[in-house]
Amino acid sequence: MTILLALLLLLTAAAGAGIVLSRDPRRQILAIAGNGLALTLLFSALQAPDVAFSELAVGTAALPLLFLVALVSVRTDRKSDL
Amino acid sequence: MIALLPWLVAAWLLGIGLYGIVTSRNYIHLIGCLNVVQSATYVILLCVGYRWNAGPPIFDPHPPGTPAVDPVVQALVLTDIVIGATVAALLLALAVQLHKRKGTLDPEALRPMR
Amino acid sequence: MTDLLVPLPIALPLAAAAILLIFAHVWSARAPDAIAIFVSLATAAVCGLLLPRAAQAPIAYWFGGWQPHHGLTLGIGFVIDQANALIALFIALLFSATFVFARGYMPEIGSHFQVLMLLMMTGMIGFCLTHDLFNMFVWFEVMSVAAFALTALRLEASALEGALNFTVVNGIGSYLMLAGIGLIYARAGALDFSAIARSVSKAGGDPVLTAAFCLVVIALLIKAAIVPFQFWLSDAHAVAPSPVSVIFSGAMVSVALYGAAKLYRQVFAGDPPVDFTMHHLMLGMGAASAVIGGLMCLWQRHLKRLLAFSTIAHIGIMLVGISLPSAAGTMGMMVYLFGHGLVKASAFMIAGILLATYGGVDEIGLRGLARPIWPAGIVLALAGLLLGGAPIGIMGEGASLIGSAASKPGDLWAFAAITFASALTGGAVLRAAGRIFLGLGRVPGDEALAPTEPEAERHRPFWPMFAPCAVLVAAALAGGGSVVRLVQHAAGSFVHPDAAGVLRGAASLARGDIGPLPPDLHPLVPWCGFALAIGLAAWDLSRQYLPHRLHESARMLAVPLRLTLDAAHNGIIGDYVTWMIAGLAVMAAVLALT
Amino acid sequence: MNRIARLTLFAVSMLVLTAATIVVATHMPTFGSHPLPYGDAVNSLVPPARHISNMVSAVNFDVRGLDTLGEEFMLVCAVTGTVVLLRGTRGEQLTSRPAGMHGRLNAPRSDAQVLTGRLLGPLILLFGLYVVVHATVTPGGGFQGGVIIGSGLLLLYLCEEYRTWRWFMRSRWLNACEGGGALVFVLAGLAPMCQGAHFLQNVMPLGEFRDLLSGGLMQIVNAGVACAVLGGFALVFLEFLEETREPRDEA
Repeated sequence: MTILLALLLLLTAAAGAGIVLSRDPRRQILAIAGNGLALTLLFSALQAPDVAFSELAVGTAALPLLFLVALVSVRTDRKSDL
Repeated sequence: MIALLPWLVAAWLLGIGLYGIVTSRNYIHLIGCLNVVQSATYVILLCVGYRWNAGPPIFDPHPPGTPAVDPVVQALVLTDIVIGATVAALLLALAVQLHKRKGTLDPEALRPMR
Repeated sequence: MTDLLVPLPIALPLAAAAILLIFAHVWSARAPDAIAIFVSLATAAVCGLLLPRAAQAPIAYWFGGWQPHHGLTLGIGFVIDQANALIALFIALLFSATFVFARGYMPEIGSHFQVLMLLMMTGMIGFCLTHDLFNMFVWFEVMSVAAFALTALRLEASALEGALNFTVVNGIGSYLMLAGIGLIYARAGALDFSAIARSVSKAGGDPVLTAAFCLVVIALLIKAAIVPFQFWLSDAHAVAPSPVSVIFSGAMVSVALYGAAKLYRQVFAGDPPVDFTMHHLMLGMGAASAVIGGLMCLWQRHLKRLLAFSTIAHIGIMLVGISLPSAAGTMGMMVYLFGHGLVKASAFMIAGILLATYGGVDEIGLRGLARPIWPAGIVLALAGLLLGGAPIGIMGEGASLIGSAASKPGDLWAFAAITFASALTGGAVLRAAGRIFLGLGRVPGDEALAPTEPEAERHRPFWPMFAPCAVLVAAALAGGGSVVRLVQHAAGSFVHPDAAGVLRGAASLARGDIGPLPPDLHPLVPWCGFALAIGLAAWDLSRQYLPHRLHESARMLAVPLRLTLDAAHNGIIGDYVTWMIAGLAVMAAVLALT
Repeated sequence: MNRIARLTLFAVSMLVLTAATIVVATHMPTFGSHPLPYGDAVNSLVPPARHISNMVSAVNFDVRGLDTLGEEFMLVCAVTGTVVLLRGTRGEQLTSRPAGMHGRLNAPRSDAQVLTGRLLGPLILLFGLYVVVHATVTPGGGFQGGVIIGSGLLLLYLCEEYRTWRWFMRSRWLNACEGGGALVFVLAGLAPMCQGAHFLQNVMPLGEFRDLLSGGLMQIVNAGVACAVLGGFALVFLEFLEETREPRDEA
C-alpha cells in the first residue's frame, strides 16, 4: 500500500509537470486529461471513491472538453495565430 | 519518507504550476497551469484526511464502525473540484473573447489601459 | 423570531437570484432592477432587525440544526455579533444604493447583471457572518467569481485583460487559502473558528499553524490589494462597469480586510509568530500600500484609475489600523471601513455619471466640460476633502482613532505614512474635481490629448444616478458620532470573542470592552495632512500661473520614482504573479529569521 | 520586468519558499496516523442519525449543506458569467435560434458515428441518472451525475445533426434547469423553518439504512444539485460551441 501510494503521488507530480511543460495548447489538452486520470487513481488509492468519481467526470472528461471547445473557438476566429 | 512525500508533492505542484503561470506565453496554457496549482490543494486536503488501513467513508458493504478515512475533507475536495472547473470555464470564456478583440493570446502582448 | 431571521440575509438574495435566472426570458426591461432594489433593501432590513439582538448577545445559529455537543462542532454556524451585523447591514445598504444608481445600466444582458450582483452581495454577507473557515472560503469564492464575471461585462479588450489578471491572481490566492485550510485541518481537526482558536492556543507557535495563517491571510490580502499583491486592482477597477467599481472599492476589498482582522483577532489571537507578523510585517505592508497607492493616485488622469489607486492607499491605512497592537486600531479600522466605503462609492458613482453623460473620465479631456452638472462636482469635492483627511464625518473619526493608536514612539513613522498618503489621494481627487467641474488648470500642448481609449456607458438621466451618491456622501458626513458609538460597543466582542460560549452552544457578550482608548490626537494634527491635500491640488491646478521652470523641476524630481512604479504596474500577469510570490517569500523569510 | 529579471526574482523567492516548505513539512502531523476528530465524529454519529451509508454525501448535503449551497450558487455565478461573456457579441437572439445549416459544424456524420451515438448517448444519460439517485448509498451523487449528463448531452452533438442537437438544447430550458435546481436547494433550506426547525434541518422521514430513498431532505437537495449542475455544464458547452460557428453564419 505504501509503495502504491508513493508511486501514485509521484505520478501526480509528473502529470502536473506535464501540463506545465506542454506549451502547445493542443498537446496540453491531452496532458490535462492525463493529469485527471492520475488524480483519479490517487484519489481511489486514498480511499476517496466519491472524489475519484468527480475527478473522473470533471478532470478527464468535462475539463479537457472545455479546453478543446475553447481552443476550437479560438481557431475558428479569423485572426487566429495558432 | 512516505510521511513527507504527500506534502512535498503538493508543494511541487504548487511551485511548478506557479512557474508555468509566470512563464506562460499563452492564456489557454496559463489556465491549464492554474489547474495544476489547484490540484495541489486536492492532494493536501485528501492526504490530511487519510488514515492507514482504513476503508472509504461509505458504509455500504461493511457496517458503520469499521475504520474509515475522513469524509469531511473529501466533501471539501468535491466543492473544490466544482470551483476549479467553473473558474476554468469563466477564464476560457475571457480568453476566447480576448482573442476576438486582440487576435492574440499572449499575455505579454497585451497592455491594459493606463 | 431571531432564529427565523438569521438565514434570511443569505437565503433571500439567493432565492431572488435563482428566480431572476429561471425567468430570465420573461422579465420586462425594468422588473429585474425593481426586484434587485427590493431584495437588497429587504436584506438590509433583516440585518437591521438582527443588529439590536446581536448587541444584547452574539447570536449563534447552527445550519441543519447541528448544534455543537460536548465541545465538538459538526455543522456550520453563523455567529452574528454586533460587528458582523453592522458590516452585513452596510453591505446590503451599499448594494441598494448601487442598484438604484445602476437602474437601466445594461438592459441588453437581461437580468444577468442583477443575478451576478445579488450573488456577489450574498457572498460578501455570508463571508462576514460565517463562523466556519471553509464556509468562509466558499462565500469568498462566490463573491470572487461574481466579481470576475462582472469586471469583464463591458467586453472591451482592456476590460477583458483586467478581468483575466484579476481572475488569475485572485484564483491563485484562493488556492493558497485552501492549502492553508488544509494545514489548519491537519493540526486542529476542526473548521469552526472557536474550535480552531482552542487548538491554536494549545499549540502556540507551531510552524504549521503559522504557515496556514500566512496562506489564508495572503488570499485575503490579495483580495484587499495590499502591496505587493495590489497590481490587479487598478487594472480591474478602472475597467469594470461603474456600478461594479462602486461595490469593489466601497465594500469588496475592505470586507476581505475585515475577514483578515477577524481571523487575527478571533482565531489566531495570542499566537506569538502571528502577532509578530501582524505587528511588524503587516504594519510595513500597510504603510507601503498607503504611500505607493497615494503616489500612483496623484499621477493618474483617468478618474477611475485614480480612484482605484486611492483605494489601495486607504486599504493600506486600514491594514495599519488592524496591525497595531492596540484594539483601538481595529476599532478605528472598522469605523474607517464604513466611512471610506461611503465616500469611495459616491466618488465612483460620480465617475459613472461622467461616463454616462460625457462618455469619458479623462481628467484633462473633460476639463471644464462638466460645469452643467455642478452638483456632482460638489459631491466629488466633498469626497476629495474627506479622503484627504479632513477630521469630519465617519472617515475623520476612523482616521483619528487609527492615528491615535499609531501615535506611539515606535509607530510614528506609520502615522506619518498614512497622513501623507491620505493627503496625496485627497489632493488628487480635489484636483480632478477642480479641473473637471470648474475648468481650472489648463494644460498646454500634447498632454491635453487623451491617451486612453474612448469609453462610454449607457446614457441615463442625471438625477436618479445622482440621488444615491448624494445620500451616501451625506451619510458619510453626518454619521460620525453614531457610527463611533455603535462600533465602540461592537469592537468589544469582536476583539474578545466568547469562544468557549460558542462551543457550548450559547455565546454571551464577552468582556464588552476594548480597554481605554488612547488619547486623542492634537486637534491640529489632522488639519496638517488636510492642508497638504489642498496644497497639492492647488499646485497642479494653478500651474499656468506658476513659473514654468519651477513646475518643471518639481516634476522632474518625481520622474524616476514615477517611471519605476509605472513600469511595475505593466499589466503583465507573469510579473504580477512573480511579485506575489516574492511577497510570500518575504513573509516566510521574516518569520524564519525570528 | 524583463524575462530574466522576472525569472531571477521567481527563483530567489522559490528558494526561500522551498526552505519554508521543508520546515513546515517536517512539522506536519504524521501522514496517515494522526487524530481526525471531526471525521471520526461524522463517521460515528451520522449513520445512526441520518440512516445513510455514504458519509461524503451526508457531509455535503446535510452536515455541511451550507457549503454546498454556496458552491451551487458559485456555479450559477460562473455559468452566468460565462454565458454573458460569450454571448456579448452575438446577442441572445442568435443563441436562442440555431444558426444556418451551412458552416463546418454541420458536416455530415458517418453512419457508424450516428449509430454509436444513438446507442451510447442514452446509456450515458441513464448512467448519469443512476449515479444521481444512488447519492446516499454508493459513491456518486447529484454533482457527479449532473456532470455526466451535462457532458453526455455533448455526445448528441457529435453524432446527431446540429439542428437536432439545438432542438434539445434550448438555452432557456437549460437556464430554467440551472436556476430551478438552485432554487430547489434554497427552498429545501427554507421549508424546515416553517416547522420551527433550522435552515436545512433534516426534518423529513429518514427511511431505512442503505435504502435508495434514505436520507430525507438530502434526496431533495441532491436532486436540486443534479439539476443545477446539469443545466450549468450543458449551458457552458452550448455557449462555447456556438462560439465555434464560422463568422459568416451570423450574417
